[in-house]
Amino acid sequence: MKRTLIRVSALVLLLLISMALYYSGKGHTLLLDNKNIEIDDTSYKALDFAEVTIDSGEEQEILKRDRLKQDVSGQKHRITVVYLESGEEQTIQKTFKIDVGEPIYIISIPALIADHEKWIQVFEPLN
Amino acid sequence: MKEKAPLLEMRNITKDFSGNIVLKDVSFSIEPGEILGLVGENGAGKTTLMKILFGMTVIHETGGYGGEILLNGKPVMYSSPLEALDDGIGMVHQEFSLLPGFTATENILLNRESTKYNFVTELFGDRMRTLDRVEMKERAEKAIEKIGVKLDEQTLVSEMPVGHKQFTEIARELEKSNVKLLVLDEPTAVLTESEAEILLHSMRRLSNEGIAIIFISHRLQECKDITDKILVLRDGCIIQEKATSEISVKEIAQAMVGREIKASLRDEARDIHKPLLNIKNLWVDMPGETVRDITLDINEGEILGIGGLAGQGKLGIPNGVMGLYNSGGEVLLKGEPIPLNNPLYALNSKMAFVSEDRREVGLLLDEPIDWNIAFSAMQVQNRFLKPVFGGLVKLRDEKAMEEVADHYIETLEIKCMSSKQKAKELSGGNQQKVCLAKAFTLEPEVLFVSEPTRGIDVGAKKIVLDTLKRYNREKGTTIVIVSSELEELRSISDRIAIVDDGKVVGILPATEPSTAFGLLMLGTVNNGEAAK
Amino acid sequence: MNVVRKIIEKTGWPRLIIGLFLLSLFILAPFVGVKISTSLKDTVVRFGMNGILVLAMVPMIHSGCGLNFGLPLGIIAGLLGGTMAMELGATGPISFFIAILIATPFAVLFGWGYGALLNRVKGGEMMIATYVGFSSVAFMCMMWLLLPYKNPTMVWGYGGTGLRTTISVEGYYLKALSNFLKIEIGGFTFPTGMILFVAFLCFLMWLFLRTKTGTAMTAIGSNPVYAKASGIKIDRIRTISVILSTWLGAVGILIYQQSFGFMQLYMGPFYMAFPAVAAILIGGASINKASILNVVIGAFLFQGILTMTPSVMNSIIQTDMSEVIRIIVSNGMIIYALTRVVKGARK
Amino acid sequence: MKKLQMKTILKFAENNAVPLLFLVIVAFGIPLSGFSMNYLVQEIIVRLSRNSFLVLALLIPIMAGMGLNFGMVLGAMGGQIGLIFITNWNIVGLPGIGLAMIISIPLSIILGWMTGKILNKAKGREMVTSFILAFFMNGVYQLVVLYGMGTVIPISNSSLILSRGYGIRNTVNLINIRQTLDRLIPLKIAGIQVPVATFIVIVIVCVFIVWFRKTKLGQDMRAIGQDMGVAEAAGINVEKTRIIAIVLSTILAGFGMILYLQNIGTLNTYNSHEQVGMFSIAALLVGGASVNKGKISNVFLGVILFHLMFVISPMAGKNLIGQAQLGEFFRVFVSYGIISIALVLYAYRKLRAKELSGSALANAQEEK
Repeated sequence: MKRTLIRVSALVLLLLISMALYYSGKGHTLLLDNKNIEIDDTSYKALDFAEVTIDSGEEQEILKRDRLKQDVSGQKHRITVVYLESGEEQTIQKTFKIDVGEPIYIISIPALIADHEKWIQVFEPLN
Repeated sequence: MKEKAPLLEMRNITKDFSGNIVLKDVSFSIEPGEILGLVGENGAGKTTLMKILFGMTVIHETGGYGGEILLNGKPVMYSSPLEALDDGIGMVHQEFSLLPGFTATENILLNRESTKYNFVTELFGDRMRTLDRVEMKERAEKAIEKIGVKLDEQTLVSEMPVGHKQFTEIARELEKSNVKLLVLDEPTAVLTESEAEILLHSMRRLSNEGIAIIFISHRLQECKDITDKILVLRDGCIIQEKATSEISVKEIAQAMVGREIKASLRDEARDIHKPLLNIKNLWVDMPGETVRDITLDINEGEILGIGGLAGQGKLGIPNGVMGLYNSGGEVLLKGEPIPLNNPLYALNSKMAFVSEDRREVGLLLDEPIDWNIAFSAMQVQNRFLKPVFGGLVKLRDEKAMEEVADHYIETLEIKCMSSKQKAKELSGGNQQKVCLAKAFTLEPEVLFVSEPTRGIDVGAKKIVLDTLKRYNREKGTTIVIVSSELEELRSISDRIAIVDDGKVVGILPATEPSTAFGLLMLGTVNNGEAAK
Repeated sequence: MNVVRKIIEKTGWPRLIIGLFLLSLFILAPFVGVKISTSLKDTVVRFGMNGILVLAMVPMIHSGCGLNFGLPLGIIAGLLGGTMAMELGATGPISFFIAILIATPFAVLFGWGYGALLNRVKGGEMMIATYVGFSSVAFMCMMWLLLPYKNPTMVWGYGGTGLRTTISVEGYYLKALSNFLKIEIGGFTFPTGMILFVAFLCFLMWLFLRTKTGTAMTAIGSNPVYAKASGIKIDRIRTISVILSTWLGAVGILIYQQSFGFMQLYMGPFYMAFPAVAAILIGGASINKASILNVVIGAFLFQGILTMTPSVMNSIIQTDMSEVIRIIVSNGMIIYALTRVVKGARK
Repeated sequence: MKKLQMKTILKFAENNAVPLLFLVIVAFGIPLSGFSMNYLVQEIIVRLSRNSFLVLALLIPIMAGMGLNFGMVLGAMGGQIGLIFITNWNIVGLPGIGLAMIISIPLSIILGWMTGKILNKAKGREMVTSFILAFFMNGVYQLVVLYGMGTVIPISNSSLILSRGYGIRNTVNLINIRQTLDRLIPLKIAGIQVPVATFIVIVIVCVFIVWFRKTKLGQDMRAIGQDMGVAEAAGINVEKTRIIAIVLSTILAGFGMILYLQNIGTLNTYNSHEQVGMFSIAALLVGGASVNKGKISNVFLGVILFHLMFVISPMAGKNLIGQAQLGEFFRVFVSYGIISIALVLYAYRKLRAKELSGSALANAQEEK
C-alpha cells in the first residue's frame, strides 16, 4: 500500500518535472523594437539610444528604428532599459509573463518607457 | 491422534510412463533424524520416486502419479521443486548445480541472499535491495560449520576440488532455515575416501540435530555403516524394508538384483574361444560414462554382455571403439589395429553400433525411415546409389532405399504408415527397431548394441532381443550388448563382463547366479569382503 | 477448423501475411491502374537476377551452417572475376564465362577459408558469418583502391588509380545471358537465357543434393551426431557446402550484373545477403531445412513484393513506401525464423 | 623467478591482446597522422564525453549473459524520437535534454520489453537476433518518423517537416540543445575544453552500474549469465530478469544517444542510430571486453583507443599512400574486423572448453 503510494507519487513527480521542464524550457523569441509606434491613438517616439537587458543576459545597445531579436526560455522575464532622458541616465525595469503557447512577442521600448500597458504584444506576422 | 505422524510418509505411490509401469504401490515413511538408505539397480525407480516427491515438472507432464504424500501427517502435492523446498525438503543432486563464477557463499545463498533496504526498492521493488555481504558471509560460515568441514567461503567454485563442490551443495540445502529432510543422491560417488568419510560423519551430525536424510548410494558398505533403515527397490516395487542392523551387505545385494530367471528360457552355454576383437587399455572420455582402463577380448560369433551400474563406464566402451567420443588405447580386430576416434574406419572394418541415445545419435528425426535405415550403408559402403548420365554422377537410389526399408519394416514389425514416414513420428520401440535395421543394413561382423531395450515396451523388447539372437545365430555376427538390465543380458549373452569405475572387474559365463554379478557390480568383491 | 489451423501452423503467420499481402497487391493493382502484365514481367526479370543468390543459401542450410549471412564473400569473388575479366580485355558475352572462370578459384579459396573458420565456431555461425561478410567488404574497399587495375572504363578518371564505385558492363557481358534466345513480347524482352541458366543451376543443385555427398550434407543439417556416427567427416562436408555457397554467390552476382548493367564495388555488396536470406525463408525454408522449391517460391514472392509495392502503393497513397515495407518484410521474416524452436535438431 | 615473470607477462599479453594491438596501431598512426598532441587530447576528451554513455549501456546485458546488445539501436531510436519532439515544441537548453530523456523512457521500456521477449524465444542466438531486430525496427522507425509524423502524430514546427507536408526532414538541427550540457560547467585546462557536466553524468551512470551489480537484481543477472539452468532451479525468474536487463540497456542507450546528439548538434534522422550500435560495440571490444565479460574500465579504454584510431586513420592514410579515403575504409574495416575477431574468439573458446575436458583423461592414462 505504502509502496503503491510512493510509486504513484513518483510517477506524478515525474510528470510534474516534465511539465516544469516543458514550461521552463519552452523557447520564445522576443523582438525588441525601438521605433515610432502608435497604440490606441497615442503615438510614442523612438528613443535615440538605449541599452536593453533581458533577465541577466548581456546588455544590448539599440539605436533608433532598430529591431533586436532575443531568444529566451521560460515564461517569466525581466527587462531592464537604460536610456537618456534630458541628459540624465534613467533605468526602468519591468517583469512580465508571456503565454506558453505563443512563440514570438514584440516589445516596444518607447511604449515601455511611457508605461503603456500594451508595450508587449503577441507578434502577428504579416501575411 | 493415537501416535505422532512420521515426518514424511509416501503411501501407495504408483507411476507409469505411457503404460510403462515404473513404480508399483511403494509405501514408506521416515522419522525426524532418521537416515534412510535407498538402494536399487538403475531403473529400479529411485530417481522417479524422488522426482515425485519433489513435484518435478516431468512428472506432471507425463500424467502425474497415484498414491499420496504426507508431510507431518498432512497430505501435500508439490507442483514444483521450489514448493518442496519451502516445506523444508532439500535435495542434493548427482550433477552439480553450482555457478562456477560465484564464490561458495554466493552459491550457498543463491536466490536467498541477505539484503539491505534502500529507498529505490520503494520504486522498483525488492529486487533493488543491496546485498548484505557481511551477513551472507556469516550465514554461509554457519551452514558450512553444520557439515563440519573446512571450506573457505570466499573461494570460487571453479577453483574448488570436487569434494568441496559437493559440500557447497549440501551447505546450500542446509542453509535453508527450515530444512527437515535432505535427499542425497549418490553424494559419495565423486568423493575421495577421506572426503566421503567426512561427509558420512557430518550426515550423522545432522541426523543428531533432527534432520532426516534419504541417502541414495550404490556403495552398500556406506549404506550399511550409516543408515538406520534400508529400503531396496527393484522393478518399481519395494523388495525389502529392514532396519540396517538386521541385514548384511550380501543380503542387500541379493535383494537388489534378485530375480532368477527360469533356466529353461536360457540356451545352452556355448563354448566359443576364437578371439576376434581385442581391446587393450582403452580409455574413453564420455561425460558421465568415463572409461578408464578397459582390457577385453571378444570372441568370434559370441554374444558378449557388458553390464554394470550407470555411470561406471560400460556405455563408454562401444562409443569409444566406434570413435564417437575421444578415446585412447589399443583396439585390434583380427589382429589388425583399428585407429580410434575415426568412426569411418570403424564402420569400414565391418563394425556397427546401435547407440543408446536414439534421438540424439541414432536417428535423423526429421527424415523418413528409409533414409534412416539406408544412410550409413550409403555413406560407408556406397550402396543405394545408382549411376545416371552414363555413370557421370551417382544419385541416391530412392527405390532401393525404399525396398530395404520395407524389408525391415516387415521383418522387425516396425509399426508405421510407410517407409516415408518421419522417424520422429514413431514410438520409442519402433525407433529402436529402425536403429537396429540401420545396423543390420551395414551387414557387420561385429555389432555393438547399447541399451537396446531402454524405454520401450515389453512386446518391442522381446522382438528386439529375439532379433539380435537370431541374427547372431543365423549370420554368425559377433554381438556386444551393453545393458543395465542384468537379466536381459543373462537371457541373451554367452558371457557377461561387469564394468565398475571404468574398469572390467570380472567376466563370468551367463549361467552364473545373478548374485555373483550383483556383487561384482557393487564393487563389494574388491573392497567389501568384510560383508561376508 | 483443425485443418485450417494446421495449415496456418505449418506455413507460419509471417509467411501467410506476406502471401496475402502480395495477393492483395495483385488484386488491387488493376483498380489503381497498374498493369499486372508489366509487374509480372518485372518480377520475372528480377527473379532471374536474384535467383542464384537465393540458391546460394541452400548448401549451407543443408549442412547445418545456418543462413549464409556471409554471402558478400562470394559476391566479392564474383566482383574479382568480373573486374579481372574486363581488365584482361575479354569483351562481349564470352567475357561472362571468363568472369565465372576467374571467379571460381577465388570463390573456392575464400569458401575454403570461410568454411574452416565456421568449423571452429560451431553454434555461432550466423553472427560470425555476418561479420565476416561485413569485414571482407570493408577490406575489399581498401583493395579496390589499391589493386593495380588499368582498364580506363573501370578506373577513376582523374586519379588514374582505384576502381570506380559503379562500373558499367556495357560492351562486356551486359545481357550476356538475358539476350540469349530472348523473346520479345510487346516491348518487353523475356530473358530466356538467364532464366534457363538459373533453372540449370537449380537443377544441378537438385542433382547434387541427391548424390552421396549431398545426402551426407542433409544428414549433417538434420543431426550432426548421427552423421558423425555414420562415419561422415563433418568438417569436410561443411567446408564443401560453404565453398559451394560462396561459388554460387559469385556466379549469382555476375548474373545480377549482366542483367542490371552495372557492377557495384566498395560498399555495394554490404547488405546483399539479407534479401537473399529473407527470400529463401519466405519461400518456406527454416534455419536447417531448405529445398529448391523454397528457392523458387521465395525468390518469386520476395521479388514480387519488391516490384509490386512501389507501383501499387504509389498509386494508392501517392507515396513510395516500398523501402520501408521491404525492410520490415525481409527482416521480420528473418526474426521469425530465428525465434522458431528447431525441434529434434541440434541444441 | 625470471621464468615466472615471463609467464605472467605472456599471460597478460594474451588476455589483453586486442587493446595491446590497438595500442600498437595508434602508436604507429599518431606520428604518421601529424596531428598535434593538443589536438588529439581535445579530440579524445570530446569523444569520451560523447560516446562513453552509449558504450556503458552495453554492460548490463553482457552481465546477464545475453552477449553484445545489438538491439541498443532501438534505444537510440527512442532517444531520437524524444529529441524530435522537444525540437518540435521548441524546448531549449537543459530542460530540453531532460524532457527528451523523459520522453525516451517509456519508448525504451516498450522497445526493450519487446526485444527481451523476442530474445527469450531465441536463447543461444541472442546476438544475431538482436542484430536483425535492429534492422527490422529501423523499418518500423522509418514508418513512424517518415510517414507517421505530420500525419498521425502532429508536428507543428514546419522546419522539421519535409516539403511534401509530412515526415521528418533528413537532418534536424538541434541548435536548441546543442552542447548545452557540455558547456554547463565551463572548464579549460591548457587550452583544452573539458565538458565537466557531461562527465559528471557519465560518472553517475558508472556509479549506478557499480551499485546495480550489488543489488539482488544484479546478483540474479550475474547468476543467469553463468548458467540459466542453475538460476532457474534456484527459483530465479530467468525470462523476466533477462527482459529487465534488456530494458535497462535500452533506456541507457536512449539517454546515451541524447547525450551523443547534443554534442554533435545535428540529428541525421534516418542514419544517426544505425552506426551507433556498431561503433559502441567495437569500442567496448577494443577496450578488452568480450561477449561474456565487460567492465567499466573496458569502456573508457575502448573509447579512447578506438576513437584515437578513428581520428588519425584518414590523415595517416593520406600521408602514407596519399589517399585519405584509404584511411576511412581502414577504420571501417577495423570496426567490423574487431567485432568479427571478438565473436570468433568467443565461439572458439566455448567450443574448445567442451573439447578440453578430454585431455585430462588422456594425461591420467599416460602417467600410468
